[in-house]
Amino acid sequence: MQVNESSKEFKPCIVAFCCNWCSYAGADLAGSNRLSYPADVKIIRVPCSCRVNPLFILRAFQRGADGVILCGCHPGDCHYTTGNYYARRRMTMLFSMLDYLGIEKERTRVEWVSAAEGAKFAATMNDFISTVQSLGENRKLRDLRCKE
Amino acid sequence: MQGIIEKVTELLDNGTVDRVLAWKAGEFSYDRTPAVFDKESGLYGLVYDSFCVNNLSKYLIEESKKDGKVLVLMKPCDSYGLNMLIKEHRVDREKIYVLGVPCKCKVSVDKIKATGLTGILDIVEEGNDIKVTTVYGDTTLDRKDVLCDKCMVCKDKVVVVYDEKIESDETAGIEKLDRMAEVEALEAMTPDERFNFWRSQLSKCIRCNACRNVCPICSCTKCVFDNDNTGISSKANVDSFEENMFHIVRAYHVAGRCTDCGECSRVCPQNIPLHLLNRKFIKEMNELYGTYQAGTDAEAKDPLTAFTKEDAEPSVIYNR
Amino acid sequence: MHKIGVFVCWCGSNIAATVDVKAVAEAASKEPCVVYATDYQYMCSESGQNLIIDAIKEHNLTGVVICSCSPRMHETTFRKAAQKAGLNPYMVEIANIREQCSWIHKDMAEATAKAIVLARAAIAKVQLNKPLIAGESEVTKRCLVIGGGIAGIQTALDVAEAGFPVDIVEKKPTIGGKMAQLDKTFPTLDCAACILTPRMVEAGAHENITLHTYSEVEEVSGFVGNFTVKIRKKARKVKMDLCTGCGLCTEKCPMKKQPNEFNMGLDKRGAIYIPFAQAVPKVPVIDVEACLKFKTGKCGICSKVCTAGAIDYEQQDEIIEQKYGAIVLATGFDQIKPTKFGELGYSQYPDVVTSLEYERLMNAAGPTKGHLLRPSDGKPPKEIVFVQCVGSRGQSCRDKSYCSKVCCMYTAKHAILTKDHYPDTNIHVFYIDERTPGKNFDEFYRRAVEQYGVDYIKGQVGKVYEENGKLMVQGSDLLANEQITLAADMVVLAAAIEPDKTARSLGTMLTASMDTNDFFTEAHAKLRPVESPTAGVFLSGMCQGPKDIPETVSQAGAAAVKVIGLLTKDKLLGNPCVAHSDEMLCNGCSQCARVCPYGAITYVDKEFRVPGPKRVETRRVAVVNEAVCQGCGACTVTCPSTAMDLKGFSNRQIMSEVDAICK
Amino acid sequence: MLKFTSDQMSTLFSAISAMKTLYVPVEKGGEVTFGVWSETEKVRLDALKTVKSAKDLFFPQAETMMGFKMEGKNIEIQVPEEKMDEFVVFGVRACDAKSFEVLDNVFLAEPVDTYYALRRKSGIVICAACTRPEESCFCNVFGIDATAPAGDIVTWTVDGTLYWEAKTEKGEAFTAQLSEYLAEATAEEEAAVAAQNEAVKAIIAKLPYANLKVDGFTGDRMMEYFNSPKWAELYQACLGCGTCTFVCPTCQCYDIRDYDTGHGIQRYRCWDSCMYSEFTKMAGGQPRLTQLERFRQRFMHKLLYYPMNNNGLFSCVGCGRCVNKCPISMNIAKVIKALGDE
Repeated sequence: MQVNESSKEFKPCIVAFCCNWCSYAGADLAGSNRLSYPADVKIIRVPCSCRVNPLFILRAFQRGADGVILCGCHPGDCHYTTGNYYARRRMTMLFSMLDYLGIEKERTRVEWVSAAEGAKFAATMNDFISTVQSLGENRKLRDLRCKE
Repeated sequence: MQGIIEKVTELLDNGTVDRVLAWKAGEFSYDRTPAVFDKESGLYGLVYDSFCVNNLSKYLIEESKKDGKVLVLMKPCDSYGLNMLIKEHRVDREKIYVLGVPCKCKVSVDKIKATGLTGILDIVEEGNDIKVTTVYGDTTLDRKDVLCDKCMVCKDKVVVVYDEKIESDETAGIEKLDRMAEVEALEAMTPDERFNFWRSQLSKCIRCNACRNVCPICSCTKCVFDNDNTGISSKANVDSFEENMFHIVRAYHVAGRCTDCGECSRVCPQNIPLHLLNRKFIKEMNELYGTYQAGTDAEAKDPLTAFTKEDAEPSVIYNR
Repeated sequence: MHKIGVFVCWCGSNIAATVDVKAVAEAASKEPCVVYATDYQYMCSESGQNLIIDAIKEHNLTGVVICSCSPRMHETTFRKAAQKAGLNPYMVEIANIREQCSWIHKDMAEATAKAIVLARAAIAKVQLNKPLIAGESEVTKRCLVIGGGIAGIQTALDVAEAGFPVDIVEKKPTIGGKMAQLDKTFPTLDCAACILTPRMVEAGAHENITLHTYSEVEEVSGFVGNFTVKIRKKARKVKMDLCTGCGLCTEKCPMKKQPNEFNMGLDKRGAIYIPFAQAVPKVPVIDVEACLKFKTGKCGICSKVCTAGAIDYEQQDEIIEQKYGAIVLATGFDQIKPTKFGELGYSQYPDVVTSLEYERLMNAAGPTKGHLLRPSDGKPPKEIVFVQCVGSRGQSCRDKSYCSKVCCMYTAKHAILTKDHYPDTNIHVFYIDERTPGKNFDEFYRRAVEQYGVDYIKGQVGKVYEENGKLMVQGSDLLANEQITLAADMVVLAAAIEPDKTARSLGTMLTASMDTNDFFTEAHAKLRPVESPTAGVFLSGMCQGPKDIPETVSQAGAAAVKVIGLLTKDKLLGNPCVAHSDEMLCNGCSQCARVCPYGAITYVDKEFRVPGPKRVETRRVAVVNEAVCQGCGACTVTCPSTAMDLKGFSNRQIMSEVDAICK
Repeated sequence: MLKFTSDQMSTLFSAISAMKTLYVPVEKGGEVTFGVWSETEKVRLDALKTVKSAKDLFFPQAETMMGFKMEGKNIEIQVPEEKMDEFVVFGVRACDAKSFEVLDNVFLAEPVDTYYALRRKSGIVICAACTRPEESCFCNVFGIDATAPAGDIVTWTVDGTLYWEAKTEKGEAFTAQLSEYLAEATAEEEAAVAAQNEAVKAIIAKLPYANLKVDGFTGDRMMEYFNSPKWAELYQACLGCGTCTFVCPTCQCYDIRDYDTGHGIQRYRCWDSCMYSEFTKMAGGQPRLTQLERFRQRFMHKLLYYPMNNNGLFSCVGCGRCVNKCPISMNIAKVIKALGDE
């Protein structure tokens, strides 16, 4: 994918849903270790990745998010034993549908980040932001009424 | 047809059932309305022919709440929906007597009209011939050419839940089309082509809710789109986002539960190919989680309430 | 209309150096519903907390937002402060502007802007917060152990010793389980019965332990601390209280043609029998399928010879109901019958036996009184071939995918014991890998090879067939890279072990999750290995996965500690952030229960007023047991009508955060 | 009577669209709808009925009424401008043209609906006489002549030639602007138009619904119809969807809703359907609790309540869209027949 010159200035709006037990703690660890990633990412804490309803992701895009990422415990490590297994199927299906509708599939992502993986969290965010930056603004799946 | 009438009459007369849910002939030779018959009303108007296309299973939600037992004529493809309703406890199976009826594929009046015929006064079916009388003249069509789209990709001709069934060897004599061919064609497009395709289709949506209300799986006591407390309720597509939202969410809510009965596309006044959304989910789940046909039985866990530890990661989509 | 107070913490310079805290407070003060906003050096300090408490009181705040470090640090601190001021602790939200803002950003303008957005999201969320109160439930101080093998016995004894009453339910007529059938145990070669039977007696005699042998769990309801269990005590046809265990009836029984289960069917027992001499309770049971009295109405010899008058042909099954605070699953295992492995000839040749059958053939109390005699002609075998991994570690549908774990060691044990007693016997072992991790395990295996000269062949057996009265074992020797055929007198198959068949139905009753092999899953593979995800249900022994005796006993003890920890509590305080179903919206479709890992969701039929002539209709609706729900939220997404929502993380709350962030 | 001198309709359309926004029946995604004309659009003048009627142009499915801009604790009210450029809608059938009268009675009566009034004032309606009616048509039942629609301008197409006649002042004025494309038709041509009209009327007389009787729907019998046991049978299969309502040219119910944009509120109105369970829901609930009541409401309104308030004008124009589109093949024609039998 070619990185557009003007996209360097583009500040995407990125929502990250993080499960309380692993990924939110991983994000905290990234902070404790002063591992930086752009301020474009805003984290929403949820108890488990299986709490994330596709409605929330659509909602974020509707309101103008340019990318949405869901982070949870690694498969097998879910605090609630099975939550991320369900989340995995649900998100796979949602992403598949968005792609089918012709919406850039790279705007959505799932990553498993444990509480010990602060570095991975920061790296993941950096990588996701640059992917979204190269895609530019979300135009296909937003509600123009919400644009100021 | 005669066999059905006889069987229904017998079951009504011997008190096995109190009412009969079937189709009623209308004003034209092709309009068929689901209707309930009983001893008092008699079976006048009860019809079962190539135009009886409506899926009757959803009516059983309300019918099985009533006193007494209702007999339902159940086509093979509709019986999957009934199984789902049983599985999800939406009907009282004890109050339903399922009489399976054979189906040799249904004829679509829209397809007859699409050949250019209009002002139809009468349609007579003789073997493979569909003889159409119109105010502008008479024509004979080949039945195979005017079958409902959903029948061209028929799952099978087996009634999966029944108390009794009437068998027939008659078939439409057609070669079934690949059910996923249309989905594959879309998948083969570029994202922008797909986006434009779906925009051109979904922008037609008038939010009449026919797709939702006819769907045997969409049987929520109150739909999220009607419920002002959900924060996503709406009555019209004010922004194009809402056109996408409604259909994504609807397809998602029935994902793993949709039996692919094709009613959503059939009833859409704008002829939006809504079944292609549901079928995409079916195809994806079949490929990623193993072949699954919703409604084959009333027990199996559907793919979204099940998992295996080895499931594909969501990256299978965005790395494709 | 809410009155929200926003408190921005400097965290010394941790936040204040990168985030303009005054600007955050200023921006927050302009948000709808915010009536008070301030900043302070250390919000978590006592004076910081007092600042919050005073502001709540002074401004009658209905919601509080703290912009500070991670909620994982001080959420509890601030909730307690709010509670002190009379505000419900769940009316507090934290905006994480340290770990997720000041510490990762360098540019002050950028970090401040982000902090404001995070504050806005928290302000938006707190407006939708509802006061939550954690529910309390009583704990029934009694434990049920299902399964009376070494795992169940150990757990029961440990719990009983701590002073809590324990009931053991065992489906067989005696406790003891599989260990009672073993001859010696590896790697110490001490006699299984010698170490097990004293524990059985102890369990039978313990004042806090009640045995329900020849019994099965029929129904389970309730939840952690409050289970109600129905137990079916099957009719023994012998009165437990009168029987002295003299065994005369078993001797006199004329129907001595029944395969003896305890000896793996290698000898016979009567229709009335005591499974083995050390059985606890030592009370016989009548096998009504075999008993002449039950088949023809005649005989009745046992009744006649019983001086205690304990025989009761009229005895019926009895259902007892008991309440428990904790349930331990100790359902153990079975060895598969390798009948699907036709090539190994198990069904065809009597001298092809499983290792558990071999165990009985070696045992002094076994069918051959401890003399190793082969089943076909009762002659001592001179050439014995052992085949390992029969049905374990395979990929095909007849195989188990897992390693049965104990086979390597017990095969070495069999080889050593055989050589010890019959040094002139030649022993060959076909193996895939020798797995001997464990204290003194590898030494034990090496003894078999080095000291006893057991012939270990790396390779699998392809076929066993009979030729000239010998069992011909055809296999591959991978190290020599050749096909070999050995002539044997006996072949012993180390058949895979599998969970007991009753485990699945129990799992369903208890909503205890199981893996694809029907082993019970633990709540966390590393950190909660003896707990089921279903609160109040604990795992002991083989029912959780293959393990040897010491491991089983340690797990049994660990499970007991968990049980004791639960039973010592008088009340359980719940997590108030649990799922809740709106019955007006619920379709009763059962989708939510399918994904609940805790079995917290049940359904009730409820009458609702409806328009129309009938006026009322009965609908099936979901009910969440708040004491069981752990608040993961899996159900909320499965619910298409959004009837199911999660307190503290409701759909609207999360959406309001999304809205605030994407503004 | 005038006639269009070219056989290229695009000449006419480009001339009109050079002056004003022009809406014509175009095919979008396989269905015909009134859309803005451009060279690249696929014009479908042959289509008898668009899926949604021309009502959409005067009373759109959704339209913003006002806004509230919110910044922090401040709220600013935004009222839309009452200004609109003139537009032309070409190809309106007689039934749809008649529906404007039905809508006018509602929206232009005091208090005037300014949003609707503005669009009516700005729109020029050019009708197209029917040439090929179909079995679902029954406009004649309501006294509508499919060959003589009531628009600002009426057009007839005979043998590929478009004939043109202005019917209102607005129509006259607009016709004058197009004079270079129009010429006087000959007497022979006028006779050909008349002959085609007669032929079309003869076809309509043969259609299955041509003889529906609506004379019995009079106010004095309102309660009789209201209490008819037939409703229970008629409504039975109704799915409660809004298809009939949304394709209907005369349905005029709407809901006013607020949309939170994150920066404020957009207050908009959108079509609503009396068939919906949430219709006219108030704090105390819905006035019509069962589908039977909702179903009855729709037809009682079209056949009795509306005519009682509007000098006997029925609120149905016999376009037959509901006949074609109802998923369960229930429609007003069947209702008229069933109730009329009494």
